[in-house]
Amino acid sequence: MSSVISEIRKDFIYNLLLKGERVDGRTFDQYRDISIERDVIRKAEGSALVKLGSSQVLVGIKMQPGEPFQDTPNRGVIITNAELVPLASPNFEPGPPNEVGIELARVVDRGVRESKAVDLEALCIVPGKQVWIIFIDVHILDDCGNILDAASLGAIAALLSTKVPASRFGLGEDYMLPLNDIPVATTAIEFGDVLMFDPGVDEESIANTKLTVITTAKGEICGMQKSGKGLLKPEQIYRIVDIACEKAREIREKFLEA
Amino acid sequence: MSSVISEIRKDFIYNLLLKGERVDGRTFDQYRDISIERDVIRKAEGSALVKLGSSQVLVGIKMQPGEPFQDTPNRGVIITNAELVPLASPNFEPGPPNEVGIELARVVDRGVRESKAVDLEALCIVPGKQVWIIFIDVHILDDCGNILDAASLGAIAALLSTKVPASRFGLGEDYMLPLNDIPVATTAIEFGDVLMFDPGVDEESIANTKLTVITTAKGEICGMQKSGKGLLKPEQIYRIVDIACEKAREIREKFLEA
Amino acid sequence: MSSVISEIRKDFIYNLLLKGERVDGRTFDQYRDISIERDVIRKAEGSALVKLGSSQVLVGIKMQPGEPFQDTPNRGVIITNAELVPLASPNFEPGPPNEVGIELARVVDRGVRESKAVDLEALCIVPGKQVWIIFIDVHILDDCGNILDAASLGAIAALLSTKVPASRFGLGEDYMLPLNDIPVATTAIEFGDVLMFDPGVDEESIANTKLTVITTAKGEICGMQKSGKGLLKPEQIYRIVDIACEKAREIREKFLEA
Amino acid sequence: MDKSDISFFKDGLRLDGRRADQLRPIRIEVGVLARADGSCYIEMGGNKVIAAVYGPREVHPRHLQEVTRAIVRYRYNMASFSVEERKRPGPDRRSYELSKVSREALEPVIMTSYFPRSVIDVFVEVLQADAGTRTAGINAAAVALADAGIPMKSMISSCAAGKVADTIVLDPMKEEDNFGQADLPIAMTPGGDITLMQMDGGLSPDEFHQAVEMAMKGARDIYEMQRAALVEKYGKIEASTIEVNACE
Amino acid sequence: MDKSDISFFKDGLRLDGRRADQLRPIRIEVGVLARADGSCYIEMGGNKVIAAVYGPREVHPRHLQEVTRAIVRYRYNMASFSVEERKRPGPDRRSYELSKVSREALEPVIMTSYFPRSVIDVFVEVLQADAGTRTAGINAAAVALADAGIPMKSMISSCAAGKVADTIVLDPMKEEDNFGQADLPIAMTPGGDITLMQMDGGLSPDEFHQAVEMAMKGARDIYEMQRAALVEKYGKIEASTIEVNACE
Amino acid sequence: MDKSDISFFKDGLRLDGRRADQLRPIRIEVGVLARADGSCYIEMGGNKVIAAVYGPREVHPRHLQEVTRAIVRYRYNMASFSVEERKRPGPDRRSYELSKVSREALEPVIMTSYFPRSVIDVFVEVLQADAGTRTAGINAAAVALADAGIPMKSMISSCAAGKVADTIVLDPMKEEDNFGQADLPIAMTPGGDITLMQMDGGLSPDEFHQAVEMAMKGARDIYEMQRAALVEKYGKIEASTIEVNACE
Repeated sequence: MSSVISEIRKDFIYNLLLKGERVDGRTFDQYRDISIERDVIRKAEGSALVKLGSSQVLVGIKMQPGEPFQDTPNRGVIITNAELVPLASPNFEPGPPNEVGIELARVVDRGVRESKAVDLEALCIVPGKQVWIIFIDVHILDDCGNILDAASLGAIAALLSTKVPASRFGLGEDYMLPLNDIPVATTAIEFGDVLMFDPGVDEESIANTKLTVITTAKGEICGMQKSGKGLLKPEQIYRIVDIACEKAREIREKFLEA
Repeated sequence: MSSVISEIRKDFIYNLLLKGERVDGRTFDQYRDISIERDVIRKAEGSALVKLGSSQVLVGIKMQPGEPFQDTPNRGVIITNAELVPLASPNFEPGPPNEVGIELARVVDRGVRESKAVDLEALCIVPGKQVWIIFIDVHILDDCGNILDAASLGAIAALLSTKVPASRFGLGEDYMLPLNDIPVATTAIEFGDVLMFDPGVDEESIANTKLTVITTAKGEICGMQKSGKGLLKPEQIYRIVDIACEKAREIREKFLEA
Repeated sequence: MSSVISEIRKDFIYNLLLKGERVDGRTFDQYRDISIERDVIRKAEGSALVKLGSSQVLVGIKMQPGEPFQDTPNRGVIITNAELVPLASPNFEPGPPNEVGIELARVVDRGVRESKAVDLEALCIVPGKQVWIIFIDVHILDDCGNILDAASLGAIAALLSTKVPASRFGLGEDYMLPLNDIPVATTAIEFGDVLMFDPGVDEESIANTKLTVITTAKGEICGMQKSGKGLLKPEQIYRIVDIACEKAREIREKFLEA
Repeated sequence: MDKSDISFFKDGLRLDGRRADQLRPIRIEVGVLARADGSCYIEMGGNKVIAAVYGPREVHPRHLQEVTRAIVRYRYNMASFSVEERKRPGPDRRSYELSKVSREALEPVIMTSYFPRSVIDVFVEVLQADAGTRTAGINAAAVALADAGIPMKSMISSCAAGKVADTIVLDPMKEEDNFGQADLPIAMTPGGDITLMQMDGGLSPDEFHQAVEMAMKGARDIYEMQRAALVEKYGKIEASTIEVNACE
Repeated sequence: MDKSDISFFKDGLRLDGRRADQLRPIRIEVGVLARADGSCYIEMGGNKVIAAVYGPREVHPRHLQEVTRAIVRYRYNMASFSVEERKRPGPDRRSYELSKVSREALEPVIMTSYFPRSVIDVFVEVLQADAGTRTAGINAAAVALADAGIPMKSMISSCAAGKVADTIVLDPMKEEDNFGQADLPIAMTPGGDITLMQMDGGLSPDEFHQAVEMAMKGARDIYEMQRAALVEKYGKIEASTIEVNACE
Repeated sequence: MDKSDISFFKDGLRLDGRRADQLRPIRIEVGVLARADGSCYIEMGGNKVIAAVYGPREVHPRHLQEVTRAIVRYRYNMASFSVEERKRPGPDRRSYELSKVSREALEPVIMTSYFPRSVIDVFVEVLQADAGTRTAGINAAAVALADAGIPMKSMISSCAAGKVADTIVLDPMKEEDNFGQADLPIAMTPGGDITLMQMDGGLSPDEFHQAVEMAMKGARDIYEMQRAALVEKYGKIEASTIEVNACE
């Protein structure tokens, strides 16, 4: 049944595409409206509600002192987790994260970690004994497509609003978490040789291949992930990277450095 | 199949009820025979085997020193667990506790905790570091109805027989666990506008609604739980509370203060 | 379907057996070719790849300092684990060890433990605080029958090649793990009143009963396990024990004491 | 911190300035999610809770199907960041119990016999917790069910009463819940039939009566707000249809 | 405590006054549970074990069904409070192994071909443990199967032998098990066919023979007690029918 | 250890004597397992990886079946002893992600529509790890698929490039991976279509181009070795059939 619907839908989207159009009238490299609301959860150290079109993602940051990893005794720890709760989509099921949720969390984590946005060495409290642990918890509320970009935006926006809760743990006064970079993830799908950015949920369901590119404020690529059971030509990848850099710059300037 | 049987059974019970009768000849507020045998498990710090009619529940108490919760550094810890092992009923399945088992354990726990039967502050060994942990383990052996009341009875009876194993942990001489109260849980079901106490397994299976009321020796209500997908009028609730207080007093005097 | 095949196969094997023959031409108490390659995994403290006919089992040993058990404060700890990964057989499934994998690990463990091959007291670092923990990890690669004997062989062969990684943990120089004994497990199946040693995978699938006997270099029996839903006469057991002692001696001399 | 260190009342008013029988500020928004069949966002004091309804839809796994009616599932879940000390993701014993009693608070009014072999899924996410998340969740879930067009005999409204400093109070907030003497959450139909009843702490029978009456009064007020929120989305006429649906 | 600190014998008798070849006191009660199809309570020394049988009944999940016979499931479980140091609830590796070998000790005598596509469930709860819980569990389970009316080719009786202070002893108790030199539990039919055989420790082939013979002698004595318990419940005539059922 | 403490190059060569664009030694063996339908063992530098393919075969559980094509499952698993610090058995988050992207690297070339309602299972065991286990696993899995006779549009070959000391290098080993500046594993068809693309670290767009080209060059060389290994097992004629199968 669902595959019949998806076949019809696929034809419809494909026919539009031949005319150079998308279901919601956007151009191929156009993002849906973005809104970012910070500090929405008072109980969290930092938080952000991101809306990307109708997609909604809430990210909360919690911090607490804990033990460092043995091989990085002087560095704080980042733990990123994503809950694809069944409230957000008929396709999500209750239970521990499946491979889709795990991949999402790991790619969000990759952006934060590889951009070196958080100065982990500044999060050392007692070398080898006690460091700050940052929990980045991604809570998907409404999956109308491209929740990965929304979650990545949410993570960095929430970190930008994060106050280190030092006083609660008797470790001095609270202070804003210092950030060194603002990574932005940009995702495109490939369908019928066309590349479409910021795919909606229907576009995602028909595409075989998706590529996410995470770029830093300095213009470097700090993370990538191809997903889906399709393939990409190298030129397609290079083209996605070029556009991704540009889109990320726009999003960063407009929403995050404000 | 089972729903056919239950329809016939339902009619049978309902017709009796119209005549003011119950399947086993009891009056609506009459309990089945109760027997409580204490100290049946030598390896436990305290134990009790409760028979409520044919229902059988064994409760064992284990104690060991451990860390207090951060927000109650000077208080002992109570952990209540219930195993609805498949030996006890064709309806129980192997595996971790399901919501029925969890609810049962939590309501038993509520009675012990909210009645302040156990003086948790007396269970502090080293403030902030070491306190006594009391494990109340409820093992259902035969579910012939109303195992919640039986389990609650078993928990308090087992606590009444509990010897703190101080010497085993090099913490002085063993002594009887001091108790401040004797909470008793009393459960009624509603069916066809009639309230029946201490329901048997058949009566439980036809009822939509169940209400458990836990009362203390001082005559206070210290815990309540409505369960089942039905509703109750406030007057019905008040009436159950009144009878519950009376029944609990009888049970307490007859079986627990002895 | 599979049960039809197995019925035909069963008849075939049974008819051979009436003629005193086995499917691969062996005599009833003959083992398949054995090869043992040690130190195949550089990252492990010790390792061995055992081939028993086409069956392949890889065993790796890892060691690390850790806490002793409370009741044996001056002894090292052995933890044996077996992964029946789905790569090794169409009958194995992904997921945590099932009862077959658990039984295999526990019988391998029994051989090592009960033969007192490892001097656990020599593995104490700080009495009551820190001891060496030995992880014996059995990785089945190809299950062509009798993986229990292969795994047991692999475990002791890997232990024989194990270097205690003291320097990695700042505990002095590395040294070879001293061993006191060389236990060998020998397995026979019963089928149609005939006893067959080192069963192949087909022979295993038709047999109801299997008996494993583990013997030490001193000629003592240090472990046994009957498995399968059949029965054995005492005389059959005694006969298996006699042959097992002899076979184990051959295997020990030829492959392990070399 | 100890009970004795807290004074719950100042000049006859509570720590947050409320009277004993006053609700915290409530905000209800209907239809806040695009994917769900029905949804509702609620703020009750510091609680921020969102509910979604999916269904009636097919049951997986099959063996849970009921031949004569829809089954109802309810999943109460707290976001990791919703509380002071981070909560590990996934259900714990408390959330299993709350899911069960919340489901049983709604089932009496859902016309499950209309949808044999189906499931109606109710998902409640607590985004910020401040005492009273179960009642907030039930209130949001009931509105989300209406928003999803699930036929109901009536609305369900939920509210707690508590006892602090020997006084019965309505809708306890965090401090009152943590250091109070009793907590009594209920849920009910507009007609006053009780579908959720839990209690812990210590109440004399008289105090119990008083607390039940006060909680029922609170629930009645919440009912008006639920109704208003549905009217705001569906307009007067449609909402009255819902109401016809929603009143026996 | 160390082996060398213990003297297992005094004046030729064991720590609890038994001779080397003597069983601990045994008490067997048939039909102790109302819900189960068959049940049995056993005390063997300090062990208190209860077994219940359900079935033959439908198999869930379906894919476990066998077309030509009933499957048998056996679940050995220890109550948290059954041992000195509280055991975490739920199965561990030891209980998985014991469940497997115990099931395989009983399956040879159960007429599973009478009940294709069904399951016979055997549940064993150890309420108090004192060495020998697996043998106690098998003894109780075999009686519970008979009590449930499951057709069996014969009874199964189980007993262990051990080696302490270089002496072979029957039915080791906790101290002998913890600090002894070998443990050898068996199960068998009254006809002497072995259905459970495990061993750990160290035995010469001669000692092994001696231990097997002693354990078989113990199992034969237990068989008489199992039979007596069934006779007590079912009376002589019926019990002989069971026995006919239960002897090849 | 800190990045700054390491010099990755000496006299223009890497720590293990390789040039920047040189692969580690590779050894490929086809058909190393008897039970699996296809299998392959690979050594890439210090990595020792084995892959097995089972299928097409029936899908369990049934509801995972696809009506029009075979589903592909891929399980990447590390042996506990494959790494310096013992890994707990069982999948972790990393292995779930690697399993997903590896499956998606192979699916584009598998003719799944030939086998509706079936499953093709690919199991990859990492026996010794030394940076590059995912690429080694994909290389072995692709050969194992061919060995199992699964129809494929083409072979898949996988290789990583990295950045160390501001230099783009091919096929990074452990030290380069741990303390390097970027890691970029790809997989591709002989025709140059990319089926796996991941990256972490920091690369300018120019460096990115350079790294992709270098990784593709490495993958092309690996393809020749995969082909040679299949030829060695199947002989020239048969292998060319595989190749026909394996080239669009």
